[in-house]
Amino acid sequence: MKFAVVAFPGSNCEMDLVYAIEDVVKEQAELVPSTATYLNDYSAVLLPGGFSYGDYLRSGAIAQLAPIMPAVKRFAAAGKPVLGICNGFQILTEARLLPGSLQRNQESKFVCKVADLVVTNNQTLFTTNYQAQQTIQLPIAHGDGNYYCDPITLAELRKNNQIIFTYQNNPNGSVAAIAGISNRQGNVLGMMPHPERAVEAILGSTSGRELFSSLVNSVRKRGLIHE
Amino acid sequence: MYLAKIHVNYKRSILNPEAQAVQTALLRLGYQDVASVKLGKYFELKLTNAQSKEQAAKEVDEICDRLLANVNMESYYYQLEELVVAE
Amino acid sequence: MYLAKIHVNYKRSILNPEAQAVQTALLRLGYQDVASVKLGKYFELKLTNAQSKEQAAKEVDEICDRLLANVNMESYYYQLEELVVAE
Amino acid sequence: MSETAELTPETIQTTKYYQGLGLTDAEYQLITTKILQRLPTYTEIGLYSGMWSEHCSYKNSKPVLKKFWTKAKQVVEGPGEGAGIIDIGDNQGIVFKAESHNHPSAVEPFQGATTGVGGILRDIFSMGARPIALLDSLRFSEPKTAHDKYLINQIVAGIAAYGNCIGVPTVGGDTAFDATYATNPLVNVMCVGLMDLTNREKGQATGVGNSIIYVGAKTGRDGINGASFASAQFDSKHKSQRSAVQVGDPFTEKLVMEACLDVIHKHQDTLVGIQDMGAAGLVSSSAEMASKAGSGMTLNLDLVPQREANMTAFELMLSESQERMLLCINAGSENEILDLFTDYGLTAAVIGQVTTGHQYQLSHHGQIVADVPVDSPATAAPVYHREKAVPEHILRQATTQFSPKITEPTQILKQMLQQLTIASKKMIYETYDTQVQTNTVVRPGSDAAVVRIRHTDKALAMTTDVNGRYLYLDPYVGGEMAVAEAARNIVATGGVPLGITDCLNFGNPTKPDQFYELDEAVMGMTAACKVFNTPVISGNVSLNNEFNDVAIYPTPMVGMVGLIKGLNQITTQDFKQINDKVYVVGQ
Ligand SMILES: Nc1ncnc2c1ncn2[C@@H]1O[C@H](COP(=O)(O)OP(=O)(O)O)[C@@H](O)[C@H]1O
Repeated sequence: MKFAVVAFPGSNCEMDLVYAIEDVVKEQAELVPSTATYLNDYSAVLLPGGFSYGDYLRSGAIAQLAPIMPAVKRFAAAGKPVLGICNGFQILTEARLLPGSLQRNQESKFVCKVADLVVTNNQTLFTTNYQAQQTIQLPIAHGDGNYYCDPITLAELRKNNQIIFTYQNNPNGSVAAIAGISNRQGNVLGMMPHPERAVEAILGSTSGRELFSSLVNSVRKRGLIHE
Repeated sequence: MYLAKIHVNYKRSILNPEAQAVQTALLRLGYQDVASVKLGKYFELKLTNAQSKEQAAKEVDEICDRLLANVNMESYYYQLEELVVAE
Repeated sequence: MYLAKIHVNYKRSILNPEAQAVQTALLRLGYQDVASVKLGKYFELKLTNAQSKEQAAKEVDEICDRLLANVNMESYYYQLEELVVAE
Repeated sequence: MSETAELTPETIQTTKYYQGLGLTDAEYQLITTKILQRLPTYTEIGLYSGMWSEHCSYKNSKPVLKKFWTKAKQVVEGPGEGAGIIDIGDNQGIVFKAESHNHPSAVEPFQGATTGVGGILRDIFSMGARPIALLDSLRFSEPKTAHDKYLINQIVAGIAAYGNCIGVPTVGGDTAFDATYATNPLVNVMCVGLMDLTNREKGQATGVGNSIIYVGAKTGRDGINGASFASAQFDSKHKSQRSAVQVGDPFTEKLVMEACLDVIHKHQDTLVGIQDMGAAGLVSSSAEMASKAGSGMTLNLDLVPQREANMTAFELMLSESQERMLLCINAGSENEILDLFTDYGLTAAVIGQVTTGHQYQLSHHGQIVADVPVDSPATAAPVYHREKAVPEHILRQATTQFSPKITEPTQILKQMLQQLTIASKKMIYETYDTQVQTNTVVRPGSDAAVVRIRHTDKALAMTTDVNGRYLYLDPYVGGEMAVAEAARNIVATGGVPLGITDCLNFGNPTKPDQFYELDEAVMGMTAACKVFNTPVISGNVSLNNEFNDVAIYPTPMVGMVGLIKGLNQITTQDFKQINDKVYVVGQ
């Protein structure tokens, strides 16, 4: 299957995703510039980490207006998988494809370390290869990872099982220690941790592999594939 | 030509981590009497083409909604001033 | 009790990459008539103990110099409003 | 600035205006009597003041730098270009260099640090290499006063802000605390890049009629005369030095980097030379490119992209606005290159040509504002052989060894571990993205950092080291020890040392005792470099690290890179298993 990795000006994890998918997951990945307007040839769309447009104004605020975004929205509306990692998560919230927003970390500082996460929902396109409530280790690296939503939204997230990953030791002040959420339909996932940094033992952790393999399996099983 | 002076602030119910950090820093510096800190953004845009105040206002509203404010968490208000350009 | 409304802006000649990014984004979105964008910070502080406007002004100046503004690059101005607190 | 723009050559001479720009009477005379044989214009005196500053000309350190050992089998490019290159086999080279931003960081710590990172990155990618790692070597006072804390927090935040945004991992560094750095913190940043040796680029402008293209951020009045400022010493009286603030814009730099690498990789047939605009901005990049090639050059300053209105020629030439590059492109291919930059969302413009002859000519508003021999700004600066005298404190040194009486070893150990210089630097490195590019095998917290070379079985070990206190006591031995410590760190990680870069942070070279420290340190470093087979391939000099006449400890930061030949040879610091044996090796 073929993944689209959308590169915005200022993205900096797009090649890390391409390598993870091609070298480790052994599927195809293509870089798609944010000026493109068409995504129909792909089975999944990934928005990478980095500092799109310098993260000036608000993280993701300028990127959500890029020419590619209407295509990303159509792709998501068709029930096909969209994954935003770190800056990609910020872009998805600014684009209102996911509720809430990501604010400056509580300590006001960038934080880069390995975080213990709990897989709180292993029934999504992205998480079927994890055990329910499994603890995994994924690297985090962000300055604006403090997830915020109002209490009503939080209640809905809980009711609909939209909270997918939580931190064991909240590193940034996120509401309910949220590290990743999905949309109501479950086909759009945003997460601050970096699964693409955890696919090779030599780099410290392989917990990220299952996320990509879950995605590949789910896409194949549900016939969402575009070969 | 119009000058738009725009303030974008967090909505009241929402905690602003940056404002909080400023308040903590002020406390640490000994300014105990600072009872509250709000922190927002202030923009000045010059609009060259708007023909009327209404048109300028419409444009500023649109710009704020689309880009300058995240209306989930932020609200904005602005003043418009007509700038007379000497030829 | 006094309310200080403080604007902190970049001095002239100092590059403001953020304002520049906003202007470029607005251009791309088709707002060609936005001739310039300035972007600064806006603070509101409530001071509970200041006994007079002069005292409040002194405190605000100090706070701006020490924390809110980076005087190497930024300048500030503010208004002070006396708040009457109903008992 | 606008009044001074009117200064006539005669006024400059009679008021000795040049002194305020850092030129001495003798240097001014050299220009009037030998080089130009007339009085220089306002713009011309600006060119010389920038180019003849210590920062650009190395006029006080050249004789010392000559002592470095720079030639070894593995060296492809030694000191002289933007950065040095070492061959690591398989047609790959590594490029590395370090840069100091001490003075800017003392004045404006956040921006001083960001622009330090930005500058060293440009040095690396202008060579045709992709930056793969950053390291930072920091020296602070212990955080006692609010100002100490402010400096530390802002400098670290500045390094994080730039490196994290541009997506180059900050994988290591070193941090030490001592009162000697209280008003003069050291901010040294090293960058390592990886390249195909076929993509080697030079900062040169050859071929009459070829075009000079300006790329990147527009020019403003930031950091005018920053090079002379960086070379001057600080004191508490001269607050006016506070005007030289440049703001870093890592987003623009990311675009500039990707676009330049694109030109280097895919448009090699059109590209003649490329250089970053660092200290002394446009003048230094253009004059050096022309001088290296032995060509003439003319620039039309009206064509320089400008952020501010009414800039003078002096300001345009000496501005240190960040995120700018200068390219020399074959005549006829200009549009291909200009279009490429436009596609990246960047400003680019043809601002001049390579000419016949050997003059460097600038025009502004239809007038020639400078017309000087092309070599004179870049290479004609006088070279000073400074006097050397053993410092008082070394002469007075006690001959008996200090031997502490230790009654409670556990407690002493605990006290030592609490020393900030010894304690973990997690607070610092956890704010750096250490993993972006997904090649970091050993992250900060061990000895040297290790970055693997993707799609090979090789990895690079890298480290920065120096202990200023040792050099204060004996600059020669301390210099040797800095290199030796770096080598130990590389070896402890499984690497074979390949070469070093350095930042020579010293005091005032016109004072014999401080010059002694510089000269001895370099000789000590050289001796050690020969032993470890680590030639010096690049480096940077930061002199006049003095405040109110008191110098910092002599602190020549050493940045070393080593090659690990197989990924299974990487070793880390932590104990692995119970019952493993512990050995002490050495003396
Ligand atoms: N400023 C810094 N930036 C990044 N890493 C740092 C910094 N300072 C120290 N480190 C890291 O912390 C670890 C220990 O550093 P240091 O105490 O200087 O080491 P040592 O005493 O072993 O030479 C190293 O891995 C080093 O790279």
